[in-house]
Amino acid sequence: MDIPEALSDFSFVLVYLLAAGLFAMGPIIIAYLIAPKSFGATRDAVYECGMPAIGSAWIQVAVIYYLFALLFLAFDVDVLFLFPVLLAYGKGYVWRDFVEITIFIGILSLVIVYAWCRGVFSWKRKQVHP
Amino acid sequence: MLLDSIPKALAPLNLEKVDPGDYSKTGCHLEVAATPAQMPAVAEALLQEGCFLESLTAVDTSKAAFTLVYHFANFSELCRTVVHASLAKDTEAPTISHVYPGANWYEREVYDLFGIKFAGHPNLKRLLLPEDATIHPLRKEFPAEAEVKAEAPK
Amino acid sequence: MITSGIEEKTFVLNLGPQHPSTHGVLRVLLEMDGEYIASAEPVIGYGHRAHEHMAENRNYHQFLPNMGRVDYLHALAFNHGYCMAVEKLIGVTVPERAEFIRVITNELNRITSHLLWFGAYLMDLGAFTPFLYCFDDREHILDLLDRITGSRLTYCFYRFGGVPVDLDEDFIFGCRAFIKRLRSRWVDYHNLVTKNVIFIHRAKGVGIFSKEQCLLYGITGPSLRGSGIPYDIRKSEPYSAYPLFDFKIPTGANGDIFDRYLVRLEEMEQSCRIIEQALDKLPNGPIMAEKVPKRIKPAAGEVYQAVETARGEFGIYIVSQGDIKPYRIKLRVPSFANLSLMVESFKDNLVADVVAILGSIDVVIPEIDR
Amino acid sequence: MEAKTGAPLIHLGLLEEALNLARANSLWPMTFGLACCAIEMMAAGAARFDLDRFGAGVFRPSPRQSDLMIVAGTISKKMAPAVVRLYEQMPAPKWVIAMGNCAISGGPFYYENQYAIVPGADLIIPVDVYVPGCPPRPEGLIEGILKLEEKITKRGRLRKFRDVAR
Repeated sequence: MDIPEALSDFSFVLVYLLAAGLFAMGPIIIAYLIAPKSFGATRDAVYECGMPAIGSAWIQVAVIYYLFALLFLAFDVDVLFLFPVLLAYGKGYVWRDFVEITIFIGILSLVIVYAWCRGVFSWKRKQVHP
Repeated sequence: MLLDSIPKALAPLNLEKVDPGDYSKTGCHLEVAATPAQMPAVAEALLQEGCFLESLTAVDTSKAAFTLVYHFANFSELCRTVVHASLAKDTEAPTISHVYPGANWYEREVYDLFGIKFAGHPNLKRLLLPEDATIHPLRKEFPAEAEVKAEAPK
Repeated sequence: MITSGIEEKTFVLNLGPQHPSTHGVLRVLLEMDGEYIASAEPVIGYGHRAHEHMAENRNYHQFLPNMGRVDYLHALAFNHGYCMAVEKLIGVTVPERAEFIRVITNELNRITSHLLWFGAYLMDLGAFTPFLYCFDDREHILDLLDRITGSRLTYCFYRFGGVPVDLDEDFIFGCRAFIKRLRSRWVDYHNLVTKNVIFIHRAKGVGIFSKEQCLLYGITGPSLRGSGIPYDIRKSEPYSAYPLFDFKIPTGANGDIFDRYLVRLEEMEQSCRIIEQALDKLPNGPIMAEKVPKRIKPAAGEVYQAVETARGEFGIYIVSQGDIKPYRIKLRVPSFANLSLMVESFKDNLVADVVAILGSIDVVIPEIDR
Repeated sequence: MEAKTGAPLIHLGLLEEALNLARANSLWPMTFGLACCAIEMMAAGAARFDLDRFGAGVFRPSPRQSDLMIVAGTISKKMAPAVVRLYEQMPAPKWVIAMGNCAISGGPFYYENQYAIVPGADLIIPVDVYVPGCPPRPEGLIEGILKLEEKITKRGRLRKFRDVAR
């Protein structure tokens, strides 16, 4: 039975995924095969300056780190939207595309301006003067 | 002049000996002999005079006694006082770390190397040797005390 | 505000023995909440090599090489202190030319120590280039000192009663050329670092030592002079040939990292001045005292000799009971007292500042652990 | 002290030789200065003696990214567990250079009643090359690294210079 036209296109996607997977896993597999193994009691332990780590790192961390994570997320998604723009850039009206991207990125960078004014980026030193 | 204001300050404590030393031979201007119990008072008096604790150490002088040696000097004026306090073995000496916080580590080191305990010390633990060490190396009877073979730690 | 029983937890971090910014094997247990330090406890002893125990079963000559290995950055000052203490015990006076040679080599060694601190400290703060600049200068001094002492780092050059090797013309010419070259480098150092905005923001107003803290903890050396107290053993308790030279004691205004940095740079300049004056007024004459006893057997007694090293006051306290071996030697090392202030000065600082403050007091770990 | 590195699963002679040539010429030492020898190691890494000529100048602070541990200084008994831990946390293939007399045999600090130091790094970790000296001059450390390269590639790099001199 022949594969319907629409489905055969998906074979390319399959091959593409397989190649990507191999490309990623390849070095790991090769390294596993040809690299010498190192073994020792504390080989997999956390490296902390040669000392066993004290307590666990999964604790209540200060909230300011959460703000940094949000800022990163905003710009990560922003890059996602730029990919399609990349393909269509410069085909038609170059100036129009340029203005649109600057507006898009400008609005997003308002986040940083706001965070800067609210002092998220300045680490206040608790001045201790005896 | 510190040379006479320090003896005046130490007079009320009626210490054993407070007399000028021979600087060219021993490097100290004032030599004081006191008992360990009087040490916090001596430290307090010298702090009022503006002296800083230069060094605090112990000497295993005889079978029966250690000698605690304190050196005090002054930033603005050249006057070094050395205080000797002989301490019978296995007795405790009072700490002076509440007067001079710098003495905290000195006393921990003396405890670590000599085994002299300091009463009232905030956290008297070993400073230089590993926590599980059992020896006090600078005591004169040290090598016989624990047969130490310089081999890899098990 | 719902707290639902989540109490504020702190995170314990090892600024451990193997860490690029601890200049050796110092471990600091940092208890942190977020970026701020709740409490810091330095743990030392990883470099303990039992110098004082070795002193008790060696005679006076055999303990001399140890002195170069206690503080290997300014080894000649430790040699100087030990030799002067023993000379006081056995009553030997050193001829004048030997004193001059001791001062010249001592000051050269102080410059190498400050140069190395300059390179290593700025590498802690993230700048790699000054490290290469200062090691280049340092190699010139090491060539000079290598010519007459024979070693590059752990010097064992002074003897009881004088100096074994005399300076020759090449050394004096090399010294003058080196000082001229080093003076031309100050412009680079100041442009490269002192006017660097990042360094200024990381150094100004951080890690302030107040005068009371310095008095209570017994801080000495550039760390103390950064807080404005001009206490320098070469001036306040003149020894060797230092009274014959005039040099300034640089002090800082408010005791932060920037002041300590400037004090050390200025001290290098003062050391150059001392060396120049010593080279100009170098008297000729013997370099070794006539009758130095072959076997050192000092009378019973004790001596305390203080000497100014690059990190502060090194005091050596020798108790002798008339034996050829010292009964007890106590080495009062400057970094031991300087580091004990860290427990108090790290509190409520950022983690990045901990590295900056630790580097600014220029610690050498085997010197602390002895 | 037996080396704690297992042989690879697939062992191809030619491939091993090529890999060893690459490994030998890009040794990444771990900054692990214990005492005086650390200063001479820094001098070897600086401008005049320049370890980078042999590809060994990239000093990595963490053992995870380094394949050469230069034990530069005295190993005190308090530090010994940390040295062993750091060695085990280094990925294979890894090598150790014992720099200075203290790392070789306790050096000037070894005597009858020494209570504080481990006399020699080879009591706790396997050592490949010993560089004597107290401290060894930077040229000595560079010769040690060339000797290590010879040991890795089993081909004479140092010997070539020596033959020329003879």
